[in-house]
Amino acid sequence: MSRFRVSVHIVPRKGLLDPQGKAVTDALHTLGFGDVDDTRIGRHLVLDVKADSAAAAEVSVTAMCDKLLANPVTEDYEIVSTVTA
Amino acid sequence: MSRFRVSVHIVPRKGLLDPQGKAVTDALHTLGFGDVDDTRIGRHLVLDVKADSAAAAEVSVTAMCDKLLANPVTEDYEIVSTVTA
Amino acid sequence: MSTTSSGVQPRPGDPAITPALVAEHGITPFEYDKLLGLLGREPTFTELGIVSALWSEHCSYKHSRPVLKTLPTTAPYVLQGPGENAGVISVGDGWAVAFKIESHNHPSAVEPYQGAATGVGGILRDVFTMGARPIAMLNSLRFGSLDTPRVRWLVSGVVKGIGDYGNCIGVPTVAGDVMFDPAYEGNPLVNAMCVGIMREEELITAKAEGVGNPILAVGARTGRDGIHGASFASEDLSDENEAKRPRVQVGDPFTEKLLLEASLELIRSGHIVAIQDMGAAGLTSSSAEMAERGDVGVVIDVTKVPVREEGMTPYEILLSESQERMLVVAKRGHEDAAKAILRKWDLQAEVIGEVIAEPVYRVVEGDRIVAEFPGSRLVTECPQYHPEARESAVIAGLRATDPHAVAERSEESDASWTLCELLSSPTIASKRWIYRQYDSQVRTSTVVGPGMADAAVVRLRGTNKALALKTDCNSRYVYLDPRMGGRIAVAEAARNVACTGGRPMAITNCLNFGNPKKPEVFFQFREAVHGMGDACRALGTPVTGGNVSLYNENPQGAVFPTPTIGMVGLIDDIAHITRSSFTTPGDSIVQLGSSTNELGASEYLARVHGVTIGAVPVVDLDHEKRLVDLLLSMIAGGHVRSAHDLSEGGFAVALAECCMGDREAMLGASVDLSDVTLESERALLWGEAQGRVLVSTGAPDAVLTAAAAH
Amino acid sequence: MKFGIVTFPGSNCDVDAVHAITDQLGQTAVSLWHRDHDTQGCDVLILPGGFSYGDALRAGAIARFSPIMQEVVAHAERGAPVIGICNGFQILCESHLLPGALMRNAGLKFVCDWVHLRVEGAAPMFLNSYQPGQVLRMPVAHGEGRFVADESTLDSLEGHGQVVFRYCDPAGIVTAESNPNGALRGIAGITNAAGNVLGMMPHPERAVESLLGSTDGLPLFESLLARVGA
Ligand SMILES: Nc1ncnc2c1ncn2[C@@H]1O[C@H](COP(=O)(O)OP(=O)(O)O)[C@@H](O)[C@H]1O
Ligand SMILES: [Mg+2]
Repeated sequence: MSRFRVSVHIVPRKGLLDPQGKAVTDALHTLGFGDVDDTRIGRHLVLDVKADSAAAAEVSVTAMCDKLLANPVTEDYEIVSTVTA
Repeated sequence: MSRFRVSVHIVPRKGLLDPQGKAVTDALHTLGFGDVDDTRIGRHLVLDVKADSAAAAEVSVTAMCDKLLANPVTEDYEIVSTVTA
Repeated sequence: MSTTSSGVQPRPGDPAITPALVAEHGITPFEYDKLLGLLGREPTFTELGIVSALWSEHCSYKHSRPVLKTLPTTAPYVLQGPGENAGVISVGDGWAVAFKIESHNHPSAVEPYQGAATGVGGILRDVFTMGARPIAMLNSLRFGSLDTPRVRWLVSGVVKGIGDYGNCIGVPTVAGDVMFDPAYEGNPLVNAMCVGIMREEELITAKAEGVGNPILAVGARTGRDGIHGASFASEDLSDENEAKRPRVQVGDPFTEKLLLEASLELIRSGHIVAIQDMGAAGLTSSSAEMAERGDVGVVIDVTKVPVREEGMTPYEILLSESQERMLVVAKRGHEDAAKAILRKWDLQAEVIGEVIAEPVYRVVEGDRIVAEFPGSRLVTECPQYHPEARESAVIAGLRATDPHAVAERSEESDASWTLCELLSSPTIASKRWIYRQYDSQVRTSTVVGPGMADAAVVRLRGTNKALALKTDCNSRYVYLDPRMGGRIAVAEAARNVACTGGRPMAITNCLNFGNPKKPEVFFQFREAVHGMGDACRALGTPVTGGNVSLYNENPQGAVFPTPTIGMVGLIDDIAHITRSSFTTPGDSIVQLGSSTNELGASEYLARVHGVTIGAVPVVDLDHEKRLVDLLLSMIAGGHVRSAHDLSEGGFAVALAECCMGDREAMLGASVDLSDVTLESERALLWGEAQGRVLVSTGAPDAVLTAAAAH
Repeated sequence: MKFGIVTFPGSNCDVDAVHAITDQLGQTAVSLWHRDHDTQGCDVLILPGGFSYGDALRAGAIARFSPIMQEVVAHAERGAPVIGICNGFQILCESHLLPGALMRNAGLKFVCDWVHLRVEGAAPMFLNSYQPGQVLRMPVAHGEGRFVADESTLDSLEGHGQVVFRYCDPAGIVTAESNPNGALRGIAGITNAAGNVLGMMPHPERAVESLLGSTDGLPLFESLLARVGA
């Protein structure tokens, strides 16, 4: 088994209110960054996982996202990279 | 001006206690994902910015990070991608 | 904006009205016929959406209203009874208290964090739209067994949701109650209560008035979230609901805090005539109800409503349940002054409609009329049902089962084993792990916070008075005997309030039941409400409002019938505030009220023997009234150092709680029960006979004399 | 003496601070609006608790940029007293008037409870009316109260007597169990090097009336009266 580092993005689902993103956008405007149209604030997770292959590591992380890491009702997730650790 | 989507990672500075990452690792173990060695949790921000070029968008987002988005005492940030939106 | 009727036109692209579409909207063929009669034509898609929301159980009370009408609602000090956003009572010196309880059971079952948070947000808005400043929150929670991971996930999400919302907005969460039982496995109950204060003259109602007055949408933008939440809360929870997830709404307590401050400032400013939360069924129900109360017409232009997403249809805008929004009727010519107040709080306000003389409820999209109903008949002529009621033979059988026939377990020969077993029951054990996550002290008026007494005590700044507040309901009693259980729920809440030195004044209630179309469920509903009414009349505590949540069931069955009582009591002098734990070594311990052989429906049977059986303890309402009076007179006389009512776990558990309640100063107790002769020692220790209170006193003779006189 | 209490959008302990100053201390308190620049001649500025901007991003991160903060900085630079309580402490750290940062509680949960604090350090402006080593009882109510800073900053804070309150048990002993949030070295409150800017997570304004369970917060404000001269 090798060790893989899997990187995941979890973001608030489109269409749902993102109060934090809204507050930050407003603050950026006040600070003079008027060119920001939208800010979405999600989480970035880096997991170190033992697995037989990169593909197996991703299967495992997908299951973790479905079960625990992401809220299926309010969030979308995406595995963005998998590298050997 | 075009519209760019800039993606930023903001992660807790190494060496600081990350209780949330530890709690998630423990919870994954309880759920049967014993092969997870470590979890680090940061923020993932997606900003939609109007700018003349991708480079200009990144300059602008860097300024936002320095000023507001990241706390230099506890966090590091990195712009991970910039695409036209 | 078009204010005259030129005929309703369906929008291009609207689906055709078919029987299947009507059914999908939860409208029965009988109801559809009624609608056709009301309109004199086929409804548009938009109108179908509106009707499905307004005629949902949640908005229309179509199964419950006739029974609710039997509750007592008046007292000289009631300023506002049921029918408004919240009930209001006078507490003297020109001060009034607004309060209400509401459920968010269905949303919390699907997404516990947001479900509970938005429940708190909604009930807060109900109180501050009356003109009152919220000063306290309570929560009443019911979950399945804590042994399953799913329930633990629900509990932690719900508690965090309640905490994050209340903590952020800065209203202390001061009391509540929690019960765990497998009956709630698939259907948790999340009831939140809010209490606010105002000067009597600041009371404002949600009545649209004054032809030509502008109607404003205030606060958050309208998005696609929670569309049809109201009809969602009117169906059984099934796996299909998993697919309905996008209906979930997201709470934003920060915006709510701004909305709270801005609304109170608006109300005091004199620029507005009415204000109402856009709660369940959003813009639709808020505007229709305001028009109905004011007996006027309204016209709303959906193109003027600030939206969060592009391309929203009138249907979506009208039915969205985006949170933190208000509907305001301003005085004509004052809209800019009103907007200025909102801008100060970084809030948006747009004129979206107008009060009109013509008695119609009209929705336009620019020049096109997309919905129009004659007058307020949509609200007043909603269907009403008188379902069949029949007691379940199974439950009657459980009630008839003799609890004394349940054999003792061998471990029970050591009563301290049984005591530990009961004290470690999650329903009885300290809820500190929950309420430590709630800011119970913000506003610096919480004299008695969670865990310190039978009810919370919040002082009324600027007076010598305080409020005593508690939610309660032992639903196991209601399940086994709904009439008796309904009575006990009120009596226990009153006892809890009186133990702190408060005179029970009035209640709000949240009726959490299963599917009313099942005769067994409707029987529970009717009997429990009648039981509540009996107790309210006997104790002089009118009902000033409440909320009904039906369809709390899944294929495995319905929840225990749970009529949660939210009681408000008044303490005339803060010097009389009394806590539940023993304070002084050497004090005498006196039990007011008598122990009996009753053992049925007890936590002991449930926890130690895993059964819910037997006759529910009999509550003598006349005795309860005298007990309340006795407590208040003894407390006012300065004879009582602590008072705690006997409830789940009976005498032995109550005694242990009195010893351990103050974590920083625990005491012991020694009691001699040899004079008490009961057939059943189990009933003596663990039975839940009603009308009992443990007091500690330095003047036992005075207490005994006073007790004999009552 | 005149106290100015700043209201940011989302502040919710501002009113409590006003009551503490006026009703219990008998001094003058005025509300200062975050968008204003006028501190109305106040002697002491208080940044109250609450959830300014809903704690978006990090507690205090956005409030730090409110217009009034320029005046707070100027006030501090003049050597005049500034107190940040709870969210106010977070704002002071974010604006670099105080070192370090306040992170999510180690237990990951919001904590509302009574804690004990040991008085130490050398900040007479705020501590004059306490005894060194005195043990206080005060409420905490926060979700992001874990004070962190790098080792050298912590050493320097301690070396210069800038650590003024530490979580302890009722006997005054600093233990892990008595620390509600995992703050490094049990730190509950610090001052700046000049000793005129105080930040603390516990709520002294909630501990000014025996009716509510403690009066241990009163001497903090009384120290200011004695010092600045009412
Ligand atoms: N969900 C909750 N939120 C806040 N306080 C709670 C909650 N549940 C219980 N409490 C508090 O814990 C204490 C014990 O509650 P409970 O067991 O219902 O009391 P009793 O049995 O005396 O009626 C009370 O002070 C109550 O307000
Ligand atoms: Mg109880």
